[in-house]
Amino acid sequence: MTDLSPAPRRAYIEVEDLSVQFPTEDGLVRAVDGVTFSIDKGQTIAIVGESGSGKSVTAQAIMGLVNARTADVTGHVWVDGQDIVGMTDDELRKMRGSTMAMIFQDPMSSLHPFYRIGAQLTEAVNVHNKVSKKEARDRAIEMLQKVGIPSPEKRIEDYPHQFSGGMRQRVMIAMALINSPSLLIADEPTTALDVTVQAQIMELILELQQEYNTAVVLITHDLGIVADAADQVAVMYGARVVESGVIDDIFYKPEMPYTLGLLASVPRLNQVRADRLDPIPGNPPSPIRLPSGCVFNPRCVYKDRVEGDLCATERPALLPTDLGHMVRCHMSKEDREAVATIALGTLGRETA
Amino acid sequence: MSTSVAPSALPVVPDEDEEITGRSLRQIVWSRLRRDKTAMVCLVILILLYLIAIFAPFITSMLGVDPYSFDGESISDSGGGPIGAWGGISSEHPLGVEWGTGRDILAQLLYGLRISLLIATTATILTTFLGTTLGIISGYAGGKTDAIIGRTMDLILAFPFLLIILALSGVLTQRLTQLGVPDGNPSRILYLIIVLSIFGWPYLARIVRGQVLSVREREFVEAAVAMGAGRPRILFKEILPNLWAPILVYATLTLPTYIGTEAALSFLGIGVLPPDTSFGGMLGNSVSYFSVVPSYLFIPGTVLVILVVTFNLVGDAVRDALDPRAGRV
Amino acid sequence: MSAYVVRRVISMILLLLLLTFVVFILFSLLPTDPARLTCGKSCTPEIIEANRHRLGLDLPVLQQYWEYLKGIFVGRVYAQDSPDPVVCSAPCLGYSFKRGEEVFILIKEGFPATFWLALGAFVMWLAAGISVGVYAALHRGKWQDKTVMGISLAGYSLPSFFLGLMAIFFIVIRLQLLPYPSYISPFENPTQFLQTMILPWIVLAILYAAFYMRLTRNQMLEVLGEDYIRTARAKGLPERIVIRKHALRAGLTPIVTAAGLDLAGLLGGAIITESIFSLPGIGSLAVNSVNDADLPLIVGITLVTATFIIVANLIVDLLYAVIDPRVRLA
Amino acid sequence: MGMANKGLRLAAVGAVTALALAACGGGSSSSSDSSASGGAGSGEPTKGGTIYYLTNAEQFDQIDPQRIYTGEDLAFFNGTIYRTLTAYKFSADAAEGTSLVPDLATDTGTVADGGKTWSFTLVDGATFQDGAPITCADVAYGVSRTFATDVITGGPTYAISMLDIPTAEDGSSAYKGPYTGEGQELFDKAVTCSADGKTVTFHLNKPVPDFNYTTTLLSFSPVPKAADTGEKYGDAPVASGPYLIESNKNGKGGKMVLARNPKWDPASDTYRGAFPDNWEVDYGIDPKVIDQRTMTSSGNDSFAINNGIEPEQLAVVFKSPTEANPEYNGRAISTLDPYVRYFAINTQKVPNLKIRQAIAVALDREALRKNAGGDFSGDYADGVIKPNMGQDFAPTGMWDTLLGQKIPDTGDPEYAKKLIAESGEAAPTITFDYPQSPTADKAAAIVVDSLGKAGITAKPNPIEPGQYYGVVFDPEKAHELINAGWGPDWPNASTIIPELFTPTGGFNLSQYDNPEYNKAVDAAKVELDRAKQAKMWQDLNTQAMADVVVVPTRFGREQRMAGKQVGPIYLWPAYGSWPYGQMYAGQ
Repeated sequence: MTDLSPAPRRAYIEVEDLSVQFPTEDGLVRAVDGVTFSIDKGQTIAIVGESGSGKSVTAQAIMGLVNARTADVTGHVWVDGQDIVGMTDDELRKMRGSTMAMIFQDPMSSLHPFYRIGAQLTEAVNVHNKVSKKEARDRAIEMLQKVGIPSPEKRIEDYPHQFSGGMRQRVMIAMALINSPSLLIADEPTTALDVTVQAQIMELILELQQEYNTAVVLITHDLGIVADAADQVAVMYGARVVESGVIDDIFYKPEMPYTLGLLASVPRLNQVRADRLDPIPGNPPSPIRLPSGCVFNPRCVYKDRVEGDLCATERPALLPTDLGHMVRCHMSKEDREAVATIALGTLGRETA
Repeated sequence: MSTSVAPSALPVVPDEDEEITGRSLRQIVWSRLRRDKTAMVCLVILILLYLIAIFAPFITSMLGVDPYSFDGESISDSGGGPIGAWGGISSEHPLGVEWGTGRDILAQLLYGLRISLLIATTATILTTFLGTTLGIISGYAGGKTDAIIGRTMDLILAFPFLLIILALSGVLTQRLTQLGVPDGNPSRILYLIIVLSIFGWPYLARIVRGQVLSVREREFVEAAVAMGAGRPRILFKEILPNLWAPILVYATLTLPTYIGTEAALSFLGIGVLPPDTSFGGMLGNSVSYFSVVPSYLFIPGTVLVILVVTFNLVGDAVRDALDPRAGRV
Repeated sequence: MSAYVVRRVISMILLLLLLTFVVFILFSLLPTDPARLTCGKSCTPEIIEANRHRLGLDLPVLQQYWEYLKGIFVGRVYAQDSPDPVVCSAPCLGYSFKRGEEVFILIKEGFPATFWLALGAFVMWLAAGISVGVYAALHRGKWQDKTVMGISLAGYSLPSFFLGLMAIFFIVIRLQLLPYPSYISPFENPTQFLQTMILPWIVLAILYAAFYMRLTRNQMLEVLGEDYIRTARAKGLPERIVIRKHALRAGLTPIVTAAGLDLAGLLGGAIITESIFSLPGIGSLAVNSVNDADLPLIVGITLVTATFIIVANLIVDLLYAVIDPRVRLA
Repeated sequence: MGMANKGLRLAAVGAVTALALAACGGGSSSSSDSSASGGAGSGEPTKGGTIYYLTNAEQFDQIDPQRIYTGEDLAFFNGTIYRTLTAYKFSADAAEGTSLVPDLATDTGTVADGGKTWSFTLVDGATFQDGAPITCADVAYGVSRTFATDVITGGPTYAISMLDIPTAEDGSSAYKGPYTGEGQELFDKAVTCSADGKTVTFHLNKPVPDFNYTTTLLSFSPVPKAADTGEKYGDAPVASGPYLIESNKNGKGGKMVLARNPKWDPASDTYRGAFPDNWEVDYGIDPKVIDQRTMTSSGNDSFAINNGIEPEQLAVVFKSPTEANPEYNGRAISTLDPYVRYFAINTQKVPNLKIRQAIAVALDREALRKNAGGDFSGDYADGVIKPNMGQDFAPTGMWDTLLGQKIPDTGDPEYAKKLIAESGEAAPTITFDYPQSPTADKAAAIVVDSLGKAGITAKPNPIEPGQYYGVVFDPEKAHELINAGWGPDWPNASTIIPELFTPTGGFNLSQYDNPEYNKAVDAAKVELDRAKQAKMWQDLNTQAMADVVVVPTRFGREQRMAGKQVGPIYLWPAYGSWPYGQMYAGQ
C-alpha cells in the first residue's frame, strides 16, 4: 500500500466511498455502492436498512471478512489511520479480534457446536496474546463474569447448546470484547433473541462500550434500538447510504423519502391513530439490477416533485444538508422539508 | 445458514422470487439451464439417445444391420472368432461382430440402449412415485405410520440388494408370469423395474419426508388446514408443489444410477433373454474374449459410460439451477 | 447417554429380529425345493420326503424360523432321529448340504478376502476423497474445483465392472505390470497379496472416492458458510486453523460416519469386484450360492450382511453422539 | 441307472462358477484322432516332484469314493488315493486304453452261473493308510454304502440295480444301507466273502457280461467300516492307493495336497507308477490365468496340468483342431472327448413326429457349432453313439436319409415348414431349457432364430447352472427342448441307449417311452455276444434318431494342456482324462 500522505483524520473510523461487488454467473452483484460515514471512539453509529440493502456486507467489509478472491472491494476503510482495504490477509487477520471485533445476529449458530465455550474463548485470547493457559482461562472467566454469566468457572466447561439464546449472545459478546477491541461491529445482535432479552443485551453492549471506550457500528433494522443506542445513523438503501447524520437529525429532521417511509413503518407507543402501519409500496431492488438514477426512484412517491426524469436517469450525490447531516436526493431542500412535514405530520407527530 | 462471506450466500438469490415477479420458478430454472452450455449439449445428446432408442429398428435397417441375424461368413470356422481386426470391423459391420455368431455389434448396442433406457426410465418414474408418496405420507402423518414406514426403510436399506435381486430373480419372474405378465422379456424387464424401485424409494422418501416436516409448519399449510381442506388435498395440492425441486433433482440423478445398476445386473446374468442383448450382457460376454478382442469390452463400455456421464451432467445442471448454493458457483 | 445407548441397542435387536424373520419368510416362500436340491440324480419322492424331514423342512414355517433362531445361539442338529445326524454348532446360520459345510464356517472362510478388500479400499477412498474434496471446496468455483468435480463425475459414472475389466486389460494383459489376481493371505505371502489386491482396491476406491469427493466438498462448503466459521475468522484465527480446527471437525464428522456405513456394506461382500478379480470373499460366495440355489447359504449371507449394516448404523450413531455434543442429550 | 456325469458338469462350465472339477466319463477314443503329438511321452519318468493341477472349480464335487461320478474325478482319485478291484489300462490307444487290468484283485474276475456270479480275489499286501490290510469285508462294506441313498447321494447306483437283492413294494431296494441296517441279511447274501477274507463274490439278479467293467468304478472300492462317518466321510477318507490327502481347503485360493501314503506297498500295486512325491490341486483359478500359466510354463507351472482351454486361446495354441502349433507341440491335446451334445425333445410335450422332425430340420447346427468354437468344439453328430465308441458306432444317416431328404448343416427352414404343414398341427411354440452362460445364451439366440425361420416360435429359458438338472428332470418343469450332453460310463452303449431312451434310464430327458423300443433295449442289454450286441445298439441308435427323440448336434472335442515337464501327454480313453496314475513331473 502506498498511501504517501495520510491526511489527518478527524474520526477514528472513516469509511469512504466503500464499494463491494461480486461477479456471479447471474451478473455483477453490487452489494455495497459508495458507502461513506465516520465515527469516533466511544461513539455508536447505527446502519439501518431493509434486508438486502447492503448493511451486513458493509459490516463484513469493515472487518475484512469479504473474501478478496471472490469480491471486488474498492474505496477506503480507515481504522485508526490504517486503510483496511488493500491490507494483506495477515495484517487484516491480526487486527481482527484484537483491534476490531464483531458480534453476529444468530448466537445459536455463531458458536462452534463441537467445542466447549471455554476453549472458544481462550482460543480468541491465545491467537493475539502470548499468555499461559491459566491466564487465558482466567481472562475467559473474567469476561464471562462481566457479561453476566452466573458461575462462569463452571459454565466454561459447557457446550454452546447448553446455553439459552440470550446467554449465548452474552458469550459472543464476551468473546468479541475479550481482547478489548477499539471497534465493535454488532450485526443485528438482538434480532434473533426474545424481546425481553433484547434490551438486556443492548444494555450490556452499551455498558461495555463505556468501559472500553469502544467505537460501535450497530447494524440493525430496528429503529427502536437505534433511538436508544446510537449517536449517529446511516440509512442504507439499495447498496447505498441515502441519508446519514446524528440521531436527532434522522429521527426528527429526515429529508430522504426512504427514511420517511422507514420511520413511518415503525409502530410507536405514542402513536395515537396507529390503526395501520404505513409500509413503503413496492419491493427493494435486486443488487444485480440496481435501478438507474436514484435507487429509490421506482418506489418513491415524491419523484414527481423533481423536474423531468432526473430521478430515473441521474444518480443523486450524497450531499450535506446541515452540519453532519447528509442526504442523497434530487429534491430541493425545501421540497424535502415539506415532504417530511407532511409525512411526519400524518403520523401525528410534531416536527422539531 | 444466514449471511456469510461466501458470495453465493449473499442475499442475491433469495430475493429473486420476490424480485422477478411474474416469472415462475420453472421459468427461472429453465433460463439458468439454458445458460449452462454443458447442460444444453448434454440435454441435446440425451434427446438424441432417446430418439435413437425409440427408432432403433429404423436406424438399424437404414444402416443395413440388425441384432439378430447370424453372419457365419464373418467368423472363423476354427474357434468362432471374428475375422478381421477389432472384432471384425468392416463396412458391413461398422463396430464388428459377436464372437461365435457373427451378430452385428452396432445393432446390438442400439437395441441394448433401448432396453437400458426403458428399464432405467420406468424404474426412475416408479421410484419417484413411491418415494414421494410414501415420503409425504410418512412426514405428514407422523406417529405410527411414520414409524412403520421408517422401519421398513431401515430394513430395505440394510438388505444386500444385489444378492437379493439375484437370488429372487428366477422365482419372482415366474410369479409375474403367473400373474399374467407375458412370459419372457416383459416379465424380466418388469421384475428389474420393480426391484430397482423397491430398493430405491427409501432414499427419496427420506428426503421428501424431511421436506414435508419443514413445509407442513408453514403458514399456507396451516391456512389450508384452518380452512378445513381435506387431508389428500393438503398433501397433494398444498405440500407436493413445494417438493418438486428436490424430487426432480433426485430423479435426474437416479436415472444414471439405474442405468449402471441394470448393466451390472445383466453383467451378472439377470437380464433380457436371448436373442436380445443389453450393455451389461455384452460386457459379460466380453470377459471371455477381451484379451484377444478388446473392442468387445471397449465399445459397449464406452457407450455405457457416455450415457451415464451425460445423464449425470444434466442431473448436476438441474440441481445447480434449482439450488445454486448446493452446486458450483 | 446410557439410556440412549440402551434404547438404540434394543431397537437394533428388534430390527435384527424383524430382518431375520423377513429374510426367512421371503426365502421359505420360494418354490425352489431345498430338499429336492440335496437329492442326487437317483431321486424318488421318498428320498425327497426323507430329506425334507432331515432338514426340518416338514415343520411349519414359524417353527422352522424358531429352530433357526435357536440354532444361532445354541447350535442345531439336523436329522436328529436319523442314524447320521449333522451337527451345526453355534452360531448356526444353517447348513449347506450342497457344500456339506456349516454356513457360518463358509462365511467365515470368505471373510478375510472381503475384509482386506474393504479395508484397503476404505483407507484409499477416504484419504483421496477427503483431501481432494477439501481441496475443491477451498478452491470453490476455480478451475481446480471444476476439474475435481469433473473427475468425480467421471469416476462415479464408471460402472465398477467396466472399470475392473479395463484395469485387468491394461495393467495385467497389455502392460503386464501385475500378474493375474490370485488371492492369498497377507500373512502367507505379502507380496502376492499386495499384487492381487492393489487393482481391486483402486477400482473400488475410485468409485467411492469419486462420491466422497463431492460429499466432502459440499459438506465443507456448507460448513464454511456456517456462522461459527465466520466467528472463527472474526476472532482473527489464521485461515489454516479455521479450516483445520473449525471447519474440518464439523464437516468431516458426517463424512466419516457415512464412510463407516459404506465400509459395513462392503464387509458384506463386494459382489462385482470380487467376481471380476476372483477374490474368494463373501461376494463371490454369494454369487455361487445363487447359481447353486444354495438357499441356506443365501439366507445366511443375507443375514450376516444386513447385520453388518444394522450394527454399523448403531456404532455410527453412538460414535456420533461421542463426537457431536449436541446429540448426547437426545 | 446312473451315468457318467459330464452332461451334468458340462452344464456348469462357462458359468460364473463351475463347482465340480469339470470332467469326463469313460469311453474310448481312436488314437488316430488324438493329437498327442509325440514328444513328451518319450521322456523317461522321474520319481519325485509335484504335479500341479490348475482348475477353475472351487472344490471337488465329491471326495467320498461311493459318491464320485465325474469322469475326470474318477480317474484322478483312482490314480492316486483309491484302489478298485479292476481298472483300465494306461494307454493312449483306444482299444488298449479301455481294456481291463486287475488292480486290487489278482485278475479281472471270475464269472460263473452264466454271468450272474462274479468273484474277485484280493492281492496280498494291500493295506489302508493306517496299515490295516484290505479285506473282502472292506470291499463289501464300501459297496453297501451305495444302498444308503439318503446319505450317499450323487454316486453311481449300479450295485443297487445289479445285485440280487429283492425290491420293496415301492420299487426301491429292500436293503437300506449300513446305517439303518434294514435288510442287511439280504445284502450279506448278495455279496459274500470267502472264509479267509480274500475273495469277494457278487451275486447278480441277471447276467451282466461286463460286470467287471462296473467294478472299475470307485463305488466298488473298499471302505473300512470303523472310519465311516457317513455323509462326512469325504472330509477324511481313508486312502488305499499310493497317496493320501494331506490337506484340503476348498474355494478360491484353496488347494488339495496329496502326499505319499507310507503304508502303500508298491509290491502289491503293479498298476500305478506313483512317480511324483506330491499332487497339488489349486482351486478357483480364473480360466484365463490357467491358460496363461500353462502356456508360459515357467517355474512350478512347468509341472502344471489343466483340463480345458478358453476359446479365445484355441487359435493361439492349435494350428488346426487336430494339430498344435509348434510352440506347444507335445504338451497340448485336442481330441474327441467321450461326449455327445444334443437337444432332447420332450416327447410327452411334442408327441407329433413331424413336428419333432421339423425342429431337427430347422436347427442351424452350423451356427451352433461355430458359436461353440467351430471345429475345435467337435464334429457334427448323427446320433448319440460316437465314432470313438468302437464297434457300437455306425453312421445313422440322420441328416442324409432319416428325415426324408438331405438336410444341410445350416438347417432347411423351407422343408421344416413343409413338415409342419404335413403334421396337421399349427406351427408350435416351444421353450428351450438351457443352463445359463454367455455362450449358451448365444446358442439360445441361434435356436430362436433358426426355428423362427421355419415358423416355430422358440422361447429361451435360461436356468441357473447349479439348478439345471434339478429343473429339467422334473416333468412338471421341463419344457419342449432341453439342452444336454452325455458320455458313456464304459465303452459299451449299454451305458448310453438305455439311459437316454427308456423310462428306467437315468437320463431320459425326452421322457421317451416306446414299449417296442424298451423291449429291444432289454434284449440288447443281456445279449452275451458282443458283436451281435453292437449291431443291436447301432440299430437302436438309428431308430431313436428316426423317431427324433433327440437332435444330436456335436460329437464333442476337447482341448487341454500341460507344462513343459509333465508326462505322459495323452488323453486316456478310459475316462477321457489325463492318465493320472502314470503321470510324472520332470523327465
